[in-house]
Amino acid sequence: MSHFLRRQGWVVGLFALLIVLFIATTIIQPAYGSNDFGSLARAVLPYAFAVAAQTVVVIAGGIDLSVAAMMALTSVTAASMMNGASEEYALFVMPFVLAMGFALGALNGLLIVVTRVPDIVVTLAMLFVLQGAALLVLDAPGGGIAEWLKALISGTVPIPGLPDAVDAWLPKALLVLIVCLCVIWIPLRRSRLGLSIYAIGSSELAAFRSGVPVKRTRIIAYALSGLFAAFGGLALTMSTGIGAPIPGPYLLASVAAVVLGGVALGGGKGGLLGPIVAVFVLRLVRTDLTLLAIDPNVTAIIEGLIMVAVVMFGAFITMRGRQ
Amino acid sequence: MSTSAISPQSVPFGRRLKRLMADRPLIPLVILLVILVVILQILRPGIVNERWIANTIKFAIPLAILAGCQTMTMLTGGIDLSVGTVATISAFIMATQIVNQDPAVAFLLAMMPAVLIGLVNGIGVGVFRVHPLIMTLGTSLIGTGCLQVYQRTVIASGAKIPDFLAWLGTGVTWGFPNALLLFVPLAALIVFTLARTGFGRLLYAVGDNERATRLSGVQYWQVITALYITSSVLAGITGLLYIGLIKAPSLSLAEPLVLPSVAAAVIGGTSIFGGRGGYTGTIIGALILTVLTTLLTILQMPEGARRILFGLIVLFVTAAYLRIVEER
Amino acid sequence: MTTSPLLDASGVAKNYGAVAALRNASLSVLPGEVHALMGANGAGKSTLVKILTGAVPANAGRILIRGEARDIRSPAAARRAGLLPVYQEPSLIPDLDVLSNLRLTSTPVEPFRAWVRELGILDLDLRDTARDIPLAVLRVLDLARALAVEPDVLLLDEMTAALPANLAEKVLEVVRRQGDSGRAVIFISHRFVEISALCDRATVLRDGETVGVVDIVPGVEEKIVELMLGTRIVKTHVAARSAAEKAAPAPSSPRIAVHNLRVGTKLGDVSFDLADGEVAGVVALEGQGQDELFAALAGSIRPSGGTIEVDGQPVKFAHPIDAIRAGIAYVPGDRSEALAMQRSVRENIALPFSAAFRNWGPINMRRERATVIGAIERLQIDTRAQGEVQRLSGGNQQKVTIARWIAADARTILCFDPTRGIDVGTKQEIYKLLRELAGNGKSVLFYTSELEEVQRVCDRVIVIFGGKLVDIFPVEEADEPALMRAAYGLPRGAKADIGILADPTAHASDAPEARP
Amino acid sequence: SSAEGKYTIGISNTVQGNGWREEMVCAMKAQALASGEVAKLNIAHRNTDAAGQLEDIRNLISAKVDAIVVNPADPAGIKAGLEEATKAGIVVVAVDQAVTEPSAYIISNNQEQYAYLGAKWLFQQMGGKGEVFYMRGAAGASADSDRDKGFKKALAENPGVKVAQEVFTGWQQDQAKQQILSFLSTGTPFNGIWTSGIDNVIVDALVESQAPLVPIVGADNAGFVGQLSSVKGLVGAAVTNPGSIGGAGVTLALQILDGKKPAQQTVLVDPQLWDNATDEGKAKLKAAADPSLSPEWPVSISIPEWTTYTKEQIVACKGPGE
Ligand SMILES: Nc1ncnc2c1ncn2[C@@H]1O[C@H](COP(=O)(O)OP(=O)(O)OP(=O)(O)O)[C@@H](O)[C@H]1O
Ligand SMILES: Nc1ncnc2c1ncn2[C@@H]1O[C@H](COP(=O)(O)OP(=O)(O)OP(=O)(O)O)[C@@H](O)[C@H]1O
Ligand SMILES: [Mg+2]
Ligand SMILES: [Mg+2]
Repeated sequence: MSHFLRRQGWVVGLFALLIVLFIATTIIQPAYGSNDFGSLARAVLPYAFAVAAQTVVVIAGGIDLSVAAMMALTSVTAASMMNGASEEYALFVMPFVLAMGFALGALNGLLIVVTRVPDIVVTLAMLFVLQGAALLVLDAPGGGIAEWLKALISGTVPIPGLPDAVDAWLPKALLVLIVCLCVIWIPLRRSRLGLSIYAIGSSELAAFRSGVPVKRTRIIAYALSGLFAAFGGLALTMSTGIGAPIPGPYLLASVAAVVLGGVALGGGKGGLLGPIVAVFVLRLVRTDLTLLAIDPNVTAIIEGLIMVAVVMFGAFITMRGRQ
Repeated sequence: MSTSAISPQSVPFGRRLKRLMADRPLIPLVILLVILVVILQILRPGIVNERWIANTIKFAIPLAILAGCQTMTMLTGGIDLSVGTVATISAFIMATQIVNQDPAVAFLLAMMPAVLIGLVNGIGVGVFRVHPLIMTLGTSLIGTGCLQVYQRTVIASGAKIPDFLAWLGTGVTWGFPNALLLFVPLAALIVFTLARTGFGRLLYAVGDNERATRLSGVQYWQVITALYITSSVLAGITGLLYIGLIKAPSLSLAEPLVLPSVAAAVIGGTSIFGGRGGYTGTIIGALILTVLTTLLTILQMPEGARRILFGLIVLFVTAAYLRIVEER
Repeated sequence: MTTSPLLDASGVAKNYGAVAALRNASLSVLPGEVHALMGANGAGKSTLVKILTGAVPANAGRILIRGEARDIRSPAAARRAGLLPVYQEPSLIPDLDVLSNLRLTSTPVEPFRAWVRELGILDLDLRDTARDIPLAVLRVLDLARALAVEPDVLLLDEMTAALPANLAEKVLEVVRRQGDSGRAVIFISHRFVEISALCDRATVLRDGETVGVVDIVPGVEEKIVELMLGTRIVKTHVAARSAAEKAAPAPSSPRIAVHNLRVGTKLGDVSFDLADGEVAGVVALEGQGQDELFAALAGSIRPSGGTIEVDGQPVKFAHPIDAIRAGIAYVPGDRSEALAMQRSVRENIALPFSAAFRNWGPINMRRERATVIGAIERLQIDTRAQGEVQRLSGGNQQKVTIARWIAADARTILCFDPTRGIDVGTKQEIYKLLRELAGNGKSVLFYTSELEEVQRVCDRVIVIFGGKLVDIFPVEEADEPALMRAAYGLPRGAKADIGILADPTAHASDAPEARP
Repeated sequence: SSAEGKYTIGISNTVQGNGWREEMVCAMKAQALASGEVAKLNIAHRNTDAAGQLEDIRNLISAKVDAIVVNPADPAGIKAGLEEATKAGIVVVAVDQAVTEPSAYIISNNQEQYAYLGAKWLFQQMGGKGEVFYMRGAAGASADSDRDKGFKKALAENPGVKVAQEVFTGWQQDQAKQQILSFLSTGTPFNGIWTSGIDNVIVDALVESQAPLVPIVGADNAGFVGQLSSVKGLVGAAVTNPGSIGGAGVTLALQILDGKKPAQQTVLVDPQLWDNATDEGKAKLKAAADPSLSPEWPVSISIPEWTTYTKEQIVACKGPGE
């Protein structure tokens, strides 16, 4: 139990914060209901995938500045391929785009390993490359998407046996998120590969000496990041119905959520749950600020303050803990 | 048995050249810069003239100063993403306050947010040990928000670019941009600080091994706070220079310079993990990026292809440079 | 005996740029043998181990395993070939718990547990994160992890250097048994006691070349030292210090007075004095609170009780700078804790000069150069690779950590195991230096994990056990058996069997006991 | 202060820190205040994409506003959100750009026409032949591609005109200035400049580097409009692209809430062109010039028949209850 608390204390704290925020939300807007929660889940979706993409590489001791550009590229690719195509064609497009994300992520990793240029620089360069590629695919927002994909993240799932009142609080978007992340993350976390990813992030030298294939593991970590980013790109297209070649604000948001989620920049520590909860917290804060009709310029200040304050608080706790 | 030792005479020329470049990392950087200029000249014969050089320098200078902020913070293993916001705030306050205030007062008002943001960054990173990426990102968000609020209070009063700043930013004397009058001393000061002062030594040492510096009596928070304040003040000065160059205050004036400033420092050979690098390389890195931007602007190709090329060239330049320097 | 060698390496060479770490090294190990690899600091021992286990690629050389040529390109490949190293630095992944570390290397858990117990660690929780485990235990876990897969050849690089005597002893026992069971062990250590107690043969390296292979027989130490050092040093053993050297006039007030010092739960109630012109030894088993004592005196951690007086004035240190201002400098045992590895020797030595805010301005380069060169000469630091400290060998790095405080002219130096992993030649230099410092009126607090050093260097010896000061010996009475007993918390004069290291010569145990 | 209004209006905008958009938001606030019908404004104003705007719109739905005035990040991308809003009984008005959601009302600047008008004038000035420096906005933005259509249309009508160079300014002043200066240094001959509203820095650059002042088309930003009257030898035209369209959007929303539905779903505000080559244009420029405004702000701070606030009100940038 003490092990659990020591390791998951931060995540538990974040959960508590999230619950407090939910309570605050219902106080601000007593009519806050399952529909609104569904909106939240849909808003979270692209951010969650972006943050998952970032988390994997940060745990592996790197950073990926090309996350948002990768989402833009995969999103425009999906949207332009599905534009005007049949509904079934989407069945082919989905895996294709995911594979593309995986491959481009692997390319990121390969470039880092081969050129030995620091990851932050390689992914910065790739940010421009992917952005350029997105512009070549679609030079303005556009494209389309199969209806069933759109439907996949709107509404709720009627689960037999559960009362409707409970069903209503299970938006499809949330389930899609949970399924996609769990299918990849849980087996990964338990596998040797997962351990290797933590190992190279924690100490590359020690990992190498423990027989971990450091280069291969790094490439795979970036490939997974690309895969999650591709999920994010698809999520964007699924929610907007189009592809937009200009990357959204997902890069900085993903870094911020990773840190808020208790994953140390520098690698080796943390998990995926924390950052995902952090995304929910950040989105819910945004909702509350809108509900409160706060001056929009002040919201930027508040969001910055929350980020700085929470991280400072975390730093303060660890300092106290060390003494 | 010791005959297996390598004797210096037998080293082939190619290796010697490489070793020379490795020992003087500036040489390959300058060569890269020259290559880019030559390519430019081939693509557009006649472009490399006095006026073009002056323009390139004018635009490279603000980038180089901001990259100086990155260089110094990166030496300690940090980064300062708030420089764009700080520069923008200083520029905006200067342009709006000069309307009703004495220039000296306007200058002080313009530098105040810079010092404040630097102080907060420094305390966050140095005392609370928040990761610099997050800390400076957070303060830049806060700064932007404050600037937007401030902006609304001065819409009515309008803005003006002080003549002196315009002269400094855009003027050219005997073919030399006036901005060099600010930049040359500033760059000399940075280079001197890094190489020959206690503070500079500490930046390298702290970035290399913070625990060791602590045992030697170094107070981390002091160094880091001083560093981030310095960085912010430099960014503020850049903002003033930049507003003189662009002559249009906007709420996102210097933001586009942030990522290139990081890239310039890295291309110039500063390690983002700390402890290694210098400012002269960074200056050339800034020039390389500026020339590269021009090069890509005049190429007739779709914007997407242009960006792809930009990314690839930055990657290639950094990789080639690392290859050369690591050959030791 | 015509057994064919298990491992046979020859002509191994390795250059790091201009530095030749290995020129022409060879090493041949027979089954059932514990084979010592010896050499001065920087001779290339660690480099050879890294090459044999695929951690760094060699520039030249041939490696045969059971007579077959093998090209070992990675630690994983070495594992498959049956070669398992324990490197000089811990190799558990710091952020993973022990169990995950085992899974990562596919180490069977039960044998590992058994070995850990065998090696004398009884209360290990496999869910502990490696980062939270003390260094000495980590080293033992590294060893247990290697043992658990039953390697044919075990390579131990200064395995015992950071271990307290009680753990070191267990390690030696286990290693000896490995040899007996037909496997081979390559054992690197700078401690002759261990070599003679354990090894069958020794290969000696000098400047990257194998200069001899000798059988370990009584009295071979002289020969090994000669091989190791070449013409560098002739004298190997320092006789007990001359009376003149000992003459430290008793000063009226102590330089440092510690009263009832307490630090957290680790150190409780320690009081002693340190005088000017004195070297006071500290002896303790691993983790008895000596780390906390030094850290508190150095201003790295705050004591939870008691007082420290410097020159008669009570002091409270909040940061090492406060201690340094009071003239107290700390040299940690772990070099990587004290050095900026990518910076030059000069910058490392001059680091304290720039520490205080008022010294952040321009540096007087001429004056600094003179001071630094003075310190370098005084410690005879090998400055061929001075551009970056990380390229110096371990011993020379250690000297830089001390040189810094010689240059800064600190009045009191707290040396925490400064001879850990240092060759005999360098050790002698350090002993001499510490005595010289005392002769110049400085004071030194000297913790060592090698008991034989105590009588060569110290004027008095403080023994700590379980966070309490158990005894203060005058140097004459501080022979190894007596110290060992005290270190185990036994009262002076008691007799008990405390293992092979306490009395390496077997007959020492009936030497007359010192009585208070 | 005046909380006697009865409606709550939500606003969603996805570009922050750009003079045009800031003016748009201020116009919305000023109009809400001037109308006296609005109790509270609920503004979501940040840099984000279509998905982020969907989030904001849904938050506004949760906040139970009566109407949403939105400047869409993309015409098609926020369809789902707007549809949900309509279903929730909320009046939806899109300003500045059209949206594809049929239930939404649109009051928009005609971006294609904006570009066409300016380019046509420019090519006429150039005598129907020569080289034009084409300075676009942000690559991949829908307003930019709409304008590109207008520009290409005018180009097709003037086969003698060639594009000497096409660049994307990203609607950033500093990038635009660096681009024009680099271009000038290449010595490439050119006879006209079309800009996507980043204009005053271009004139500055021409003046600074003593380059020939070729005809130039920009937007009705205060800085540029001032230059058109003050810079000697400068021939140019400002095409109106009023940020005050935001205020018009609020007016339209209030009309609908009050039961006065417009005849059509879409109201287009066509741009005007003020050039300094004709006396008529000069007079218009003179009337519009407003040196007290921030140079990035469009001078057309009001739209007759659609906005009722005073200049003081929009400059104060305060909404009801502030
Ligand atoms: N990564 C490196 N780069 C450059 N030189 C190195 C590197 N590693 C070791 N050396 C050099 O190689 C030589 C041999 O070093 P090695 O660590 O093998 O010595 P050692 O015999 O293990 O010494 P010690 O007893 O001090 O541990 C030294 O001169 C050292 O400076
Ligand atoms: N840059 C330097 N180069 C060489 N020696 C130095 C340097 N700085 C200081 N020293 C020497 O180190 C010792 C301590 O100097 P330091 O400047 O740290 O002392 P301080 O406590 O700051 O003294 P003060 O109060 O005089 O400034 C002196 O013997 C001095 O000569
Ligand atoms: Mg070694
Ligand atoms: Mg001094």
